[in-house]
Amino acid sequence: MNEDTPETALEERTTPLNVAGAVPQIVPDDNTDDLKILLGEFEGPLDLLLHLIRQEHVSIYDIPVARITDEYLRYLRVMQELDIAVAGDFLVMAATLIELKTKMLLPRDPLAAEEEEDDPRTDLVNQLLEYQKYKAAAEMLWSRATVEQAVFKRAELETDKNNPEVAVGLFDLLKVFQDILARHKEEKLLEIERDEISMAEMLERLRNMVMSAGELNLRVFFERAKSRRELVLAFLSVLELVRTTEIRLFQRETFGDIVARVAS
Amino acid sequence: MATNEERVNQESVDEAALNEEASRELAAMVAEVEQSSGAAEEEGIDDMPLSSPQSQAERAAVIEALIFVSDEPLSAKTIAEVLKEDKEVINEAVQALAQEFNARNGGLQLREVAGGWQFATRPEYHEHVRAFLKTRPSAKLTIASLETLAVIAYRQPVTVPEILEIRGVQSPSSIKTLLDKKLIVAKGRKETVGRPMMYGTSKEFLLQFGLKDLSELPSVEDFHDLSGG
Amino acid sequence: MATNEERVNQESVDEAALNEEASRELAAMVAEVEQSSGAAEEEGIDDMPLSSPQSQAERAAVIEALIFVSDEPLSAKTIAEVLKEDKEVINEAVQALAQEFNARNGGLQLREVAGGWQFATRPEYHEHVRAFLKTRPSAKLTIASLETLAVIAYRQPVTVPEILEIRGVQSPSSIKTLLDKKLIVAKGRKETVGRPMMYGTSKEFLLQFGLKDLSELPSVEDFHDLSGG
Repeated sequence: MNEDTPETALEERTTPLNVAGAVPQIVPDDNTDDLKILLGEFEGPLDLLLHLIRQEHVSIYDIPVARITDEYLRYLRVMQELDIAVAGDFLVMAATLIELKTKMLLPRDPLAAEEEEDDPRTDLVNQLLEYQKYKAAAEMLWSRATVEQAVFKRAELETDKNNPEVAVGLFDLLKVFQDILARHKEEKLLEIERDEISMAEMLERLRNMVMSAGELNLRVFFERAKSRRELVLAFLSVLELVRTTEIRLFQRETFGDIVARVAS
Repeated sequence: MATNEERVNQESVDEAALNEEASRELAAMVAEVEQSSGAAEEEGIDDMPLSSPQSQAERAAVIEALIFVSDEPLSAKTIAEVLKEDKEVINEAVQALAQEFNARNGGLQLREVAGGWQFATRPEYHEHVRAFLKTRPSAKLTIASLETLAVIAYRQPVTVPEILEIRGVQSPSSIKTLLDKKLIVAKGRKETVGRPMMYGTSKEFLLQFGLKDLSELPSVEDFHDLSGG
Repeated sequence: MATNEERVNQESVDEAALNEEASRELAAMVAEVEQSSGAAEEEGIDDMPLSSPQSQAERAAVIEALIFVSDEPLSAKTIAEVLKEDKEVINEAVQALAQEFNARNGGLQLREVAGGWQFATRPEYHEHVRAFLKTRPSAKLTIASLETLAVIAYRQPVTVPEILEIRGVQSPSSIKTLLDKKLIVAKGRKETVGRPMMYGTSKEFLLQFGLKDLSELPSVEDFHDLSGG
């Protein structure tokens, strides 16, 4: 099933190494500009363990701990040879496995009743079974999203434009408040400085930029500001035109770019 | 939380009077501001008396029009409120309308999603629609984010440490991605050590995954060993 | 696959049967959708070869979908270009589609306006549509109201002049909106010049944002925890 996951669509590097049936990959992280190491196709230590269990054709309910631990450690060693920082969570699991391996080697307590004795692997097995469910659920979600992306809603109607509205969550509230505080600070600064562009001129600039294209990414508009003061004016002029309903704002993601459009 | 309750109740006694006073005061201020600026944030709701639809066909037609103009999925409850009709009557009418509309087998479907009804194109025709709109499918979530989302969807409300326990890896950047995409929302704090924030799925989640409601998710217990084969 | 694994899986087969059926259905839809969008992701949309609709019914369905997603009336000429078909063929197809669609006598019509085709509600139902649109903006807030709410939530109890000081903009109508929506309440007067009214968030605010009490509001630290990872 791993082979069908969307991540394989990423460009593959032909690394000669092949550990535990997986090729380590270096890919750009979606959230930062950093490169991250994709440990084969594995999202974490449980994912890697599940893969090893499948590869070794063993039952998840009766894991040969010594064998699987060796495979697991071999995998981590290769990572280290490649000079790759192995994520902490992988090391924690390595420690757990080694401890488990040791426990399995210990002679059984002759005083304990045979059936009553706890299998030291129970916790790990339960964890793996639990994780497996959510991994499958994630694949189901991926399928649903794929189908849903092929469904389109109607184009915007005149009547959608009644109000520059935003749907609000808790973190939006915090973000908005931080923005206001930042703005407030800027305004205090503003009282000291003078000259440069005026508010009226800034309003005119914004109007022109939105009108000429019908739509304007506000980041582009803000980046034109040459000073912090101009930036504040730019921000205020956006708020002003929203207030007077000359423009409307759109934001596709909570902290994504905001786009201004002419309100007709 | 008895003390909290008490405090809230206590407040509501004086609240009514205070609020009324505040409203009067504000109305005057609003009038003043509007006069000087000439612009208003018009948000008032005028209640206009409206006749209910006469026939069954008319009712279906009105419902169809309302679902179309609504910019998000429209629930039977809202339709019933607007038309001042019984919710059950409307519910049946929408179901019948959807059946009739979808039997046409046209390019559009009337479907139930995120607790409401919505017109949308059928997925079969996405290629042509995409070519016309010149859009690409938006970036998919990473497996890490999808796994995190799956845990949140089935275990909500759930905290970051609880997600870590199930996935076996830290997920902070996944959670931030999901928050940015509005797929999950904060659901208050858990009364435990450190009072961690709890997360749950949002209406946007239902929309983006084409779900009527959370109960439409297949039971997670059915996902035994699917990856085994 | 190994026999012992099969044996272990045997127990869960029955339980998962239903689920598997649903999975297969979903997989088929995914396959259909992926086939084309996968190509689009790699090659870019412009040079992607697009097949013309196969049958008359499919052509009508595609046209219906295109008109629906277009943000302005869509001419037969444009449709013909997108589908790479003869303009006359498309013209006839749209006419036929309009006839079929309008014969339903539903709440929507497919009409020709300004040289193109569009879906619109029938004028007979505009009274209901207007009534609906007026009642609609309930769950949503304008940016001005949202800002005011944020200031009140984090700085309560707070007066109108204090909010003005922080936001830098007059907020009386926003405050009135928030009062009307019962998200905030008056909290008595501040013993200072002019004895201005103080505002705070309401029980309704806690309910709408899923909070038990105000201590559950996310703090700057919560935000940094996520950004840090």
